[in-house]
Parts: sequence; structure tokens; C-alpha cells
Amino acid sequence: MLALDAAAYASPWRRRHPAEKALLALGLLGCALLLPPWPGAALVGVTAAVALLGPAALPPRLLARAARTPLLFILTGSVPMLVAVSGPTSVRWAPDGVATAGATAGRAAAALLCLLLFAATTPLADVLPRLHRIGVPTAVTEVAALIYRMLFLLLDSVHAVRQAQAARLGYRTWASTYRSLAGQAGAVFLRAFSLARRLEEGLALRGYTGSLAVRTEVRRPSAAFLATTVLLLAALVLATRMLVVTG
Amino acid sequence: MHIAEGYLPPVQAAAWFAVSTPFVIHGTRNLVHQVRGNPDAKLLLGASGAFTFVLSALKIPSVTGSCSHPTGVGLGAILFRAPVMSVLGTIVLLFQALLLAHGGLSTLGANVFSMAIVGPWVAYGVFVLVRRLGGGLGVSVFCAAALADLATYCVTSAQLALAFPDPDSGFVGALAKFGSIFALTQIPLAISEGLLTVLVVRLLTRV
Amino acid sequence: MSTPLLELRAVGFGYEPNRPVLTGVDLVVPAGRRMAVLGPNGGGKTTLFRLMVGALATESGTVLVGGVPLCRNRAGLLAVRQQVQLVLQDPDDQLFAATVFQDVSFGPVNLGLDDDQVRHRCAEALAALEISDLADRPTHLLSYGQRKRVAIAGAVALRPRVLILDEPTAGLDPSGVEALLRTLDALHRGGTTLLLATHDVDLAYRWADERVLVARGHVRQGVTGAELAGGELLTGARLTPAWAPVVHRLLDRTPGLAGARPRTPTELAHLLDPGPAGRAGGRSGE
Amino acid sequence: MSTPLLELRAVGFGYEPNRPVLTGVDLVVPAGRRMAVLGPNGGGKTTLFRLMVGALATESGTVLVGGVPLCRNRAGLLAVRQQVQLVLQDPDDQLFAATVFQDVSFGPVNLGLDDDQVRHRCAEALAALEISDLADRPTHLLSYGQRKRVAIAGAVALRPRVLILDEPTAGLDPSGVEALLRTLDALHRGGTTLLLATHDVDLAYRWADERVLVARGHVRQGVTGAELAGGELLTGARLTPAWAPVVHRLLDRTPGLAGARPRTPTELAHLLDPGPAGRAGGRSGE
Repeated sequence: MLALDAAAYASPWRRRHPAEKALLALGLLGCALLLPPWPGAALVGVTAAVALLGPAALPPRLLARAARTPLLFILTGSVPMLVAVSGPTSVRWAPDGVATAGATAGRAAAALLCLLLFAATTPLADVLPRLHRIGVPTAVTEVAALIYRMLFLLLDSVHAVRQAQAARLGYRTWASTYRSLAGQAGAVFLRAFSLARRLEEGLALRGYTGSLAVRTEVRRPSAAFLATTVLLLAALVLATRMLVVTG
Repeated sequence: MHIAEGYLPPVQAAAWFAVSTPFVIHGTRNLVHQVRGNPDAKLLLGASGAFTFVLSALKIPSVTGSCSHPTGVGLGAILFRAPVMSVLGTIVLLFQALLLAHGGLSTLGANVFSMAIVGPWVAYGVFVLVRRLGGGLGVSVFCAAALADLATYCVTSAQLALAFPDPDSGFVGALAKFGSIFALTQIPLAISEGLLTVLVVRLLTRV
Repeated sequence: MSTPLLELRAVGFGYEPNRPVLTGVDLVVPAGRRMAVLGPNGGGKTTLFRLMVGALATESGTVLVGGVPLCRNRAGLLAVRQQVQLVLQDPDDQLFAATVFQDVSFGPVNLGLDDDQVRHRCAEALAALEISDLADRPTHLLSYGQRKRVAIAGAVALRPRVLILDEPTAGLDPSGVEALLRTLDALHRGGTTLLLATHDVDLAYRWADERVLVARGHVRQGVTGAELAGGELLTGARLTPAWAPVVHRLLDRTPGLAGARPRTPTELAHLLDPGPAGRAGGRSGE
Repeated sequence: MSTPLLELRAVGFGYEPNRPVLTGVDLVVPAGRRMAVLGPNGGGKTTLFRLMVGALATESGTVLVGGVPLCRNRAGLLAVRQQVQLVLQDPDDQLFAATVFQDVSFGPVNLGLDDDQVRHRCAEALAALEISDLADRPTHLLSYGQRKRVAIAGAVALRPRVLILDEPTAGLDPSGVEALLRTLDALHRGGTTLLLATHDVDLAYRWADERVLVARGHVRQGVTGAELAGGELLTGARLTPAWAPVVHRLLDRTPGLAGARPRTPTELAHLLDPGPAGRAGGRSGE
């Protein structure tokens, strides 16, 4: 239903420990942010894309779909950097406008690929129950897990409500569209709270008295993967340095 | 108004984390306390968070012809108060980044500040203020939701202006630039969100 | 013969490329028929319905509504939706207004009818579903069976010529099923053509004028009673045989009862023992 | 006779004062039985189950679990839940975790078992429900039938002596129902006592060792096959008769078939025609 979520479960890297993928993706993200955009971010972006389409085997169609909207935002956001204003009427092309906009867009695009590298290979189901190990209070991780479970039920309902409204001509005019949207939001609200109430009863039957602790599937971080990742990151940093010095 | 992954320079991204953290910690304490007293509150909070996520995924038409998303924070803050919304909002923003590639991890601090802190506090403050001034429920809800949406967009513009000051006029010029480019979509959207929130609250008070 | 209300010609569809859900579907829905659409879960029944109302676009083939090819632009969908209405299985997916009246009025209001006409349509639809007394009640406080009726009323208020119901009897108890079928029969007598999805083969056997089987991506119209008594067709569709047609074979071997065609256990009991007990049972089963 | 696993003595209950939902309920659940609980929607089946597991407090009378009166304090409820588990009709009311394994592990973790034991219990429960291959799958990408099995596995992981299932077959298609009943029979052979609510009288007739009728606030244990063929009792409970017992009466009149007791149309078809067609059908219906 959410393409990235479904891709994460289907990924060949699904069974890797989340820490491995976090090190790789966040390490690359750090490089994208901290290294000079050219050539650092470019190298990182290419690396992330190769990892995604290569070993992580994300279908290119899916990658394009996931990246489309954020890229659009990155590009619109870069437009103001191209001009300089000193008053309401005095507008000129910014002297380093193209360079700033290009560097920012390049860095953001590379960073986006790093984010996708994590998101498209690591299901939240594998992350949330492990978050308490890095200091997130259990109450928060348990609420987050409940949000994760419930949001799919609600997305289902919103989708169905929308269909039913369309069948009954709910999107013919501006006015009916607003009425329909309010109906969707209202229906989802009621759904959300009846869900909470029913789950409360259902969990009480399973013995819930305050803890929603569960066991996670056994996974051990692979030393080889971690070592390769560290080497890869170091190589990226070195390569960027060398290119900067020689360039 | 999500700032995309990697868009902010690293120092500023880190600074926004530093600014947001105390609010989120305060909200977390609040939440942990609430859950300890009443275990069933977890389920309600879960439902609220899921609702906020789904609400922000509703596509609402805007004048430019494109579709945009309500922030959902106005309604959330009116219903669940601001501190708790800062935690739920943070979780929702994290989910949006990882499930929709909407926003990002490095910009999470900045996005949390605009959407999970300023938005809810403005909504809550405006709602209480307008009610005290004798505004009806509809007017208060409209003002709260629309102003929360606008405040979120102003904060985002300021965050971008700080990161990319104008070479001639500095922060102020940049604020005007970013502000005007997003105003095209955001002002109609704020009004839409205000109206929509009123309709939802009306629907809810009737049932 | 007059133009069928709804017709599918060589329709194919899949949600993902190269994974067809339905292939080569031919189906004719003549006016005034009560059709049962039988099939296992995940067999394609709901997909078929969504193609029929234009909620999905066919990959190949044509859907004809009243003889005219369905066109999925604004005007085309508007035309289809006034003729064909689909009621989904879960009523909660279709109720989104605060009260029953508001919910049922949603369609007529969107049609742009004036206030009086909207009221008239709603009153008519509520009366048809025998829920006029619920008009002012909040939808979320109704029982499951009542919510089902409200959802159907919301579709009926648009006065469709064809009403498609996806598993309308699921979750109802036997008396709820019988009551709903009586209501549907009244709609049918009023001129509405009905399509009803179910995986209750006995129900399909006794209620419908015609049975359609949807399984493994294929659609078979005109399934006979004998085919519902067991065999390849049912086995392939992961359905279990109906009692009635098998019992009819047994009756033909029983002295004095050959040719009797009871459709329910109650009718059979009455046949075996036409005394007061049989008759008492008969009343409950109707 | 050994102590029944579960017993209700003169139990009365109502959600509001002076509006009893159940009155004077006596019920004995002996070890190793498969009981079907029949009744219309809103007849009190779910309330009865909630009283049995201590989720509701009786207004009058006593619930005995393993001969000991049920005590609704923390320790008492913990003891009951290790012996009696109730699975609700809608799996989404009980599934909360992100993956199947995580969800099934909730009960054992909550019992305070160590890691190895938790994993052992989960593997056992998943195997019993034949969903070991789903362990890693996210809850939200499962089909309805799969989610039902996960919900049952969550209860089975607590190794209850009595497993109560509220309408477990609702929403499943015929082959889904048969597959679930086979799984339940395997649990039964493994020593679990089963109570299953349904309003499918035929299902109750063919599957259960004993049938209980819950209607209009009263509970009747030991309902006979003849009573399921029609009459006052069923009519009063707004249920329709089962085919099988009526067909048995018919068979007794048919030359050469008297005394035959087929429980499904497939078995009847096989009886009428023991050739390959009958046998082919026989396999599908099992």
C-alpha cells in the first residue's frame, strides 16, 4: 500500500540486521552532508544508487516513483537561490546563484538516495522494537509501533471511503469535494478511536496490563558487512580529498 | 512543509536538532507519565498518531491546481494538547521520512521544530485565545488550524532563509523570496486546512 | 432481445504488469435479473465489480453500460454512476456522515437535486430498506446489520438500474440474511437488476435467477444447478457443493417424492412431514 | 467424572441494571470436547464468552475454572488466561505488533518466560496454525484469513486448556472454513478443548461433539440433531434448520439408504453415486 514499506519487506536485504543498514545509509548520509558537494556528494549519490539498484535490488520504477516528489521540492526550493534581491524592484541574477543552487540540489539529491537506501531495505517493523536499545523510552517505541500498525488500517479505510464517495458522485464540484474530504477525515477519526477502544478490549483478553513488549526475530549484525561499509566510507572520503586536491 | 533530506547545511541541521530536543523531551516526559498512570492511554496515543499521519496524507485541492497536504497539527493540538503532539508529531515525521521519503532524517530537527512544536503551540494558543475572546467554536477552530498552518510555513521559510541568505539583502531578502514562492500554494492551503478542520470538528461534535 | 444493462466483452485486468487478475471476461447482465456471483476470496469478484462501475480501467476489452462503451472521463463516470451502483462489503467504508439521513442524502445532494427532491429520494431509499425509523440516528451507533442497510440505501438513493452488492450477507445471522434477501427481492420487483457476490453456494442456488462463477481469473456465466451439486467446476473454484441440488437427486429416488424441489431444509422438512411441526419450521425459514 | 475445565452455575449478567443479557446460565465444559455455540447476533454469545474468561464480572452465580471459582483480581485473571483463551471475531481487534512473530510472542513475553521458551512457544503456535512461513511477514500485508490464524496463534502460544473462538469462520470462504476446521481438529487432538461460536447450524451439526444454544438470554446445553432439523427451539433463536438432520430423515425413507448419515453435500453425493465423480467431489469437501 505504501510502496517503500512494501519494498522494504520484499528487499533481499530484509534479513540483514537494521544496524548494518543504518551504518551504511547514515554513514553515506553523513558523507553527503559533510563532504564538499562536488565531488563528494556526487560520489555518495552514485554509491547509494548503485547499492540500491545493485545488491539491494530495488526496481528502478519504484526508485523513480519514490524520488519524484522530493526532487520536485528540491528543485523549486533552489529557484530563489538563483536571484538576489535588494528591494522590492531591484532583482538581479545572484552572482554565485547557479553554484549555490547546484551544490544544494546536488547535496540534497545525494542525501535523498541515502535515505531511500535505508527506507527501501529496512522495514520499520525491524527498527521500532530495537529502538529502546539506543535509549528511546519504551513508552515511546510502543506508541510508535501502535501508530505503525494502526496507520495501515486507517489508510485502508480512507482509501475505501474515498472510493465509496466517488461512486456516489462526491468529487463532482468544489463544494462536494470539501464535504467529501471532511467526511473522510471524520470517518478516519471515528475509525481511529473505535480501533483504540476495540484493541484495548482485545489486548486485555491477551493479558495486557501495561507492557507491549515483544521479541524480535533473531538477527546478528554481519561483521563482514560492517567492515566493508567502514572501508567503503573511508574510500569515499579519501577519494573526495584526492579529487579536491588534484582538482 | 517538509524540508527535504540533505537540504540544510550540516551545522544548521544540527542546530535545529538542538533547539527541538528540549521540547520533545518535555513532551516525552509528559507522555511517559500519562502512560504510566493509564496503560490504555497508549492505544489512544497510537490512534492519535496514526490519525495525524493519515490526515496529512489526505490530498486537498489547492488553487494552483496541484494537490497539497494538510499538516494535521492544528486538529491534533486542539484535541490532544501541544506537548504530546510534539512527540506524536516527531514520530509521524520520522514515519513520513521513512515511508514516503517526505522530509528527511538530517532535517528531522528542523521539521520537528516547525511542524511538531511551533504548529501545535500556535494552534493551541490561538484556540484558547480566540475562545477566551468570545469566539465561537467554528471561528476558534478555523483560526487555530489556519494560523498553525501559516506559522509552520513561516518557520520553514525562515529556516531556509537562515540557511541560504540573499547575497544582497541577507536574511530578510531570502525570507521574502522563500516566503513568496511558497505563499502561492501555502496561503490557500492554510485557508483550506482551516475550513476542513472546522468541518471535521463540526462533524465530530455532532456525533 | 433488448440491450443488456451491463456487458463485458473480452475484458482483461491486472493490478501489476504481467500478473493478470481477470482474463477474457465475457459477461452479460440483462435487465431485471437477479444474479449471484460465486467465487472464493481473492478470486477476482471485487475486481470484476470495480471494473463494472469504472472504478478501475480495463487493460483490454470493453465494458458497455446500456450498450454504450464505458468512458472513464468525468462525464462518462457520472453517467455510469447514475446507472450502476456498487455497495462494498464493509458498511463502515461507506458511511461517513454523522446521521443516517445525511449519509443517504450524500448522493442526491451531489447530483445537484433541490432540497425537496433530495428529501424525497432519501425517504424513498430509507423506506425501500425498511429503515425509515433510523433516519435521525447517528450512523456509528447502529448495529452491523443496520449499517449494511444504510450503506445500501445510500446507493439506492441514486436510483441505479443495476445494484451490485459485494458479500451483503457476510456477518449477518440466518434471520438477518433472510430479511435482507426479502428486502432485495422487493427492490427487484421495483425494477432494480441485482448482482450479489457470495461464497454461500446454497444461497446462490436458491436465491438467484442466474449464477456466475468467478475463480482463477476466469468468469463463467450460466452455471447450472447440477454444476453446483459438485464436480470439477466447484472444486476448481475452491467452493463446496450446495445441499439442494444433491438432495433433489436423492428425492428423485425416493418413492412418492420424485420431482419435488425444496430449496431450504425447512421446505424439505415440510415435504417429509406436512403436519404442524413442518409448517412451524416453514415459517421460521422464510 | 473428572472436574470440568469450565463451569457456569446460575450465572446472570446485564450491561445495564434491570436489563439482563443472560439469566440463569448453567454450562459445563468437560475436558476434550468440541462444542459449538449457536445463536443469533446479539443473542449473548460474546457476553457469555467474556464472562467465561473473566473479562466481565457476573452479576449473580459463579464461574468455575478447573473447579475453582474465578477471581477477577490480577492473580486470578492471570491464572484464568493461562487456562482459557478467547479469540475475538475480528483479528484486527487483537493484533497490534508489526510482524507475525512479534505479535505471537506477546503472550509468552508477558508471562515472563525466558527468551528460549518464548521462541519455542512461538514456533509451536505458528506450526500448530500452519503459518510458520509467515513469521517474518508484516501484519498489515496479510490476508484476512491469515490474520485470523495469527490471532489464534497468539492465544495458542499461551497453551490454554480451553480455546474459545468467536465466529472464527465468519468472512472465510468454504475452503478457508474447511482448512481452519482441520487446523482446529489438530489442536483438539493435541488436547485442547474447543468452544466455537457460529450461526451456521450445518457447521455446528457436522463439526461439534456437543451443541449449545444461546438465545434470548438463555443457554441450552446438549441440543440434539433432531432439534437442529427445525422446530420451536431454532425458531425461537432466529436460526434456520440444518440440512443434514432433515436429509437423514429423508434417507431413512429411501430404499437402500436408510441409516446413512452424510454430514455434507459431498458425502451425500458420494452416497448417491459412489463413482469417480462422487469421489472427486468428496476430496474437495473434506
